[in-house]
Amino acid sequence: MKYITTIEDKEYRVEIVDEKHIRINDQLLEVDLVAVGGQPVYSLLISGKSYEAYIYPEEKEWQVLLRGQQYKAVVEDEREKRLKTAGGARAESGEFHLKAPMPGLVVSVPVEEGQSVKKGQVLVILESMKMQNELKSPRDGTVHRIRVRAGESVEQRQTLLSVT
Amino acid sequence: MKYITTIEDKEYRVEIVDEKHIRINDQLLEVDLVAVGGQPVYSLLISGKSYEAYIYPEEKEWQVLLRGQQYKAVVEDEREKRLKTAGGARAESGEFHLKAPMPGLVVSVPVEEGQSVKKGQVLVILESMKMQNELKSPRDGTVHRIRVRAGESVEQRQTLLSVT
Amino acid sequence: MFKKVLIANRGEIAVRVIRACREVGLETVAVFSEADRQALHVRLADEAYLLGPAPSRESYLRMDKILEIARKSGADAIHPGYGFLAEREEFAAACAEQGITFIGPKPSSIAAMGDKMTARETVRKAGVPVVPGTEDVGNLSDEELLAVAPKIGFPLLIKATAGGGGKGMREVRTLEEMPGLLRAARREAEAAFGDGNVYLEKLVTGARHIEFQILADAHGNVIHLGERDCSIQRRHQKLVEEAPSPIMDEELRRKMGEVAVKAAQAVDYINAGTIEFLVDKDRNFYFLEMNTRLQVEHPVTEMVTGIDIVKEQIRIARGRPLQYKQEDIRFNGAAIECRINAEDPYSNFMPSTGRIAHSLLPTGPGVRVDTGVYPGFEITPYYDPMISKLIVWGETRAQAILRMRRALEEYRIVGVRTNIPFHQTLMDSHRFMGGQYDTRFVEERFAIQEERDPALLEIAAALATLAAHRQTERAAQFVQRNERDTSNWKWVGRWERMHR
Amino acid sequence: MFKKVLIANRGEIAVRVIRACREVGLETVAVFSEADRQALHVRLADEAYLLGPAPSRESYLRMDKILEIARKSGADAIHPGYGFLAEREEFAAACAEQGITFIGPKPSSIAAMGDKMTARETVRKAGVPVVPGTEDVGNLSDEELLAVAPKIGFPLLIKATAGGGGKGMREVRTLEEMPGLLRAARREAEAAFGDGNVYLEKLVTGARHIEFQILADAHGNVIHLGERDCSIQRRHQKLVEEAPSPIMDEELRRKMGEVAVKAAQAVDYINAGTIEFLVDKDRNFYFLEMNTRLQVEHPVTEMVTGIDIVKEQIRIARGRPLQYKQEDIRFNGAAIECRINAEDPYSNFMPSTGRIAHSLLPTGPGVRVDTGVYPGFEITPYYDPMISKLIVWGETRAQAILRMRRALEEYRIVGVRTNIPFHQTLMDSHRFMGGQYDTRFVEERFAIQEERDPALLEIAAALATLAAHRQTERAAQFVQRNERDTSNWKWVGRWERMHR
Repeated sequence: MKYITTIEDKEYRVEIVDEKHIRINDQLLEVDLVAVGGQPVYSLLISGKSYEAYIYPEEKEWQVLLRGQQYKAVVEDEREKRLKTAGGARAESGEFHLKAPMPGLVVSVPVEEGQSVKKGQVLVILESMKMQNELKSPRDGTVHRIRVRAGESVEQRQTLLSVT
Repeated sequence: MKYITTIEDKEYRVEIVDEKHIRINDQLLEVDLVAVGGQPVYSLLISGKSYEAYIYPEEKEWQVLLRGQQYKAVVEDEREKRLKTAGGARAESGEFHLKAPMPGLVVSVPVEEGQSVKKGQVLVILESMKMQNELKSPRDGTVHRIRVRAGESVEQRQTLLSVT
Repeated sequence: MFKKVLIANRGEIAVRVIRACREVGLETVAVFSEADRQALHVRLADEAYLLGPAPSRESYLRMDKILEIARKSGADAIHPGYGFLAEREEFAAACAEQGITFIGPKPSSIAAMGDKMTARETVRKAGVPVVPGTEDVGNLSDEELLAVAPKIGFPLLIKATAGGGGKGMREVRTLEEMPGLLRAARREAEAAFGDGNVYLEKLVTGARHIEFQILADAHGNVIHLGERDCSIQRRHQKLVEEAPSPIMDEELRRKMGEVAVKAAQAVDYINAGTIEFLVDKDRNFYFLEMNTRLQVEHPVTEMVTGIDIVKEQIRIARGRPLQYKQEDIRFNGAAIECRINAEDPYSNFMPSTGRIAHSLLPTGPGVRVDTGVYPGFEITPYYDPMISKLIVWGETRAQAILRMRRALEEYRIVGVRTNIPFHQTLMDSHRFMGGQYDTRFVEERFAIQEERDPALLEIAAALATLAAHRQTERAAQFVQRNERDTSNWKWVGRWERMHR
Repeated sequence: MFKKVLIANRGEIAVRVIRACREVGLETVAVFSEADRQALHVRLADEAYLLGPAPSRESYLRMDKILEIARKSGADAIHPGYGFLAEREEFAAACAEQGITFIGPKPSSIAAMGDKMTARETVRKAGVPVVPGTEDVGNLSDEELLAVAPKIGFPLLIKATAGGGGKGMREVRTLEEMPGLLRAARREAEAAFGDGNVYLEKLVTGARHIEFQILADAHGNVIHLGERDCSIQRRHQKLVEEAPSPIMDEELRRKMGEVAVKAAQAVDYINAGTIEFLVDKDRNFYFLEMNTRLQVEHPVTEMVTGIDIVKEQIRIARGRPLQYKQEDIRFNGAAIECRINAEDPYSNFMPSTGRIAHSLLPTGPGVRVDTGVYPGFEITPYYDPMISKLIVWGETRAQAILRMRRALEEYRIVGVRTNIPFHQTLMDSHRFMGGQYDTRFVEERFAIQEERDPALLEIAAALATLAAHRQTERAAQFVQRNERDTSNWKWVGRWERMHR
């Protein structure tokens, strides 16, 4: 099985050769992956080196927590990926829904509908765990459909507003 | 629901009154039982006192590990129990199968088939975890069908011999 | 002499207090909110009672309910921990009225130190140096403050009289920007404390935050257990504390210690408390405030002195004289504490909630973890994001740093994001290793390691691919194998998960 | 100077050594058997390599494989831990031949102390008191032993020359029973060590087992770190160790310490080692044997001296001089270690195997846990039943005992039986509290608490009934709800459980 795995804009060609071997970018490596104590925590021995990681899928990505650092990986079947690329590049735009990363109280919404925003601009201030947290825009765009008001309590993953 | 629960030859009448109340031997108590973190470890608040126990069924008994001590409880529906008692006392005899409590190596079998044994007499010596462990007869009886020999490796729960 | 202690708190500090009570033979009563039924302090206490819904003001801040539970359970003492009701004069007073021992200072001492302006004045009169600022007791109007500001000199700080946690605090660089900042500070203080009064203090730049641990008994004995350096802060929240301070010497410790004792005596202090100072580049020190309670970072002092501060609090509350004199206190080696918070250091330290799926505590020589969580426990958004304190001791400061690195590397917490990577980067930073930092260090001169090690990137790619591959392979096999996993406890466990 | 250390061991001691290596900046290589793929030492090391099948002689005792892995991984030092290859002269020699630093003594020192008769003679000549017994080197026949026995006096002990762990050991009360016991001892020694030679020692009754920790560098410096009292034993296995010994005073410590140093010097000792003594009721002491390796119970010495013994082993192996002189060594407070074994104290200490379903480590002030297991880990029957060491420190012995009680109460291990109830009963026993015990105490004068508290019996009844009731209620509801629990990780976790 051959995959193309993308982490932080870097592509890796990863081939699962058999139970105990993979090939990354043409280099053959011995691997041994086990789930520790039945948890989603994996112990990986790769050519003798020992690593431990928490791996779980989240939406279209795989989240990998390795040595304290969080990595997001997109794993695609090589054939599928080739077909998709042939069919045209993925649209980078589309609507972005800002969701509450945790339950909390909306302190303020310092933007208005129709307003242009820059990447990194604060869209919502949410209070949780006795802290005020700034939720920022992941890209340039226009604010669309604000669904919450200051003073309102929100649930985790509740959509707060959209950016198009 | 009313139960008769027997621990170490002591009988307790336990009535489950509702979600938050039980009656033990006519005393009404407030209870709150939760499984901790989805484990078979239970936190019990009983009239304010906090207890923690590991509870799991094993054959016909419930095993309760509470404050470092192990208790074996037989829980019977009150009605069933009454019917059974009416039908005559349970037979105390019958065949006892000595099973290996852990995997190990049989060091010796100091008894012979047909031999009379006393309660507490050593039937098999099993080596495991670098220790020699004496497996004893739980009651008086006669040794029957020895199924293992010195030098043999046995699996956990494998029957070693019987006492009738 | 009390026999049963109610702990009016939650989390790691409730567990810490339960431990001390148990070691001196006292029974313990926990209180908990609906969100904390499975919390560790409930599991470990002898008794536990529900306070109310998750929000603090409906549970851990309900004095009336807490006192009612004390009565009902027969608790004859209350330990407030830190936060919540620990510095509420009226709570200490209400305990006394009901004949319950409050394990802490007298209500009058709490009050005297609770109002920051009053505290400044009180200790100043006792000869304790304070940061230059508005010198009189009494609340000043904006005009008065604007008039006095140039005398103090810029930059300066606007601080809330009822203060704490950086709320209602503003830095002022020029007179021109001051009116707007005054309004903002008053508004924030009003919202946070119901009191919009503010005062001014000179901004001491390049300063270190150094505090002294005090023990004072009911017989007039007051001693200090040396200092803690708490300059590693972010948004006025302490993140790392260490003892001794890298800048300390015997002479300065003696001087500051004496002043700290004097400050405590000025409010007739009893029990454990902390005098916070700013120390400037020229080693001048200024009283900042007194915390009239047990401090989060008390373990670093315990590690270097060998004294169990919570047990001492209990002794003092029982009316016993201190068992140490100042000359008995010896400092041995170095200790560092990292506060482990459920927050994402890569997303502006956003709090993180969720169930802890797996964790592995660092242990071994010289390592202590104080925590209130465990695998399977759910971190909720209602309380402080601190989930544990990792404390290490070493023969020297260098050994302590190396040990902290080792412990941080071992520590696994899975299910919520934590600030462990922040601490790892800090322990590797040359300025921290050199002991050269001030209270602005984290915000101004420190960046968390963002650069990725290419070798680890490749490992992460391999891991994600292997996991994805397994999932694909298993998806088809899953249905028919579902039946196998029905041994009883797993089944019950699963049922619990479903019905929570 | 070596840079990468292979740890030729498993379990808690492998983890302990990894920690020390990491704190001094050394890379670590773990080795593991097929039963230990998920063991903690594999998880924590930088590299890990498979040795072979589960049985020790096919894995952890395979010198050839271990040396091959050292070569392959570039490890330039080997730490043997304790047990397995730690006291195999030929292993230390093989390391040296391959240019790998053996973190331990010279092969000749191991050999000299490995043969118990030779050891006796060597130290006796150096002026170290030994238990009266057969005095000459050389193996004696049964007739010779029977002839010399009355001169030594009864009761006496038959001991195996190759000895260890109580194997080939017999107590003799009269000359008449001696021939039969000699045969039995020789048979057992032959089976255990491939060497049926035995010698005689006077049986010292009412004795304590007290040992001295030695550190010796390659430059001729030898110091001791004080004593440990290890008299709490069962079947010659240590269960509890403490420092200082309750019977020790400055004078006796000085005398025994000097003799211990002399014994180490007699075999030209380098690295950490332990001299074991018997101390009789009249405080006479006798050399018993020397353990030429790190000891299981080394942490109690670490807790009272502040010295990290494993780091010192590494320093010594690197050729550095000791950083302490004898007069630098200070003893602070008291430390106790309980060995937590997977065995059932209610069933004659039968070993217990199985998966650890849940565990909660005691933490907080003064508590250290050294362990190689974690929740989800499977305890197999192949190795030693010790799963962790619980070590506490207190300002006084009384405080340490109280803290140990607290820690034992907090410690949860679910899935295997442990000897925690044994330790709890011991900590509550008046003789232990009074420090009045000898090596026979556990076997002769101690019984584990068997009596049930009626209140707890009723709680257990309530718990069993509630659990049974829930199971009955749920059985009917289960099938249709099965589908809900399909969030992805649970699903993967479940799959893993099914396919293990």
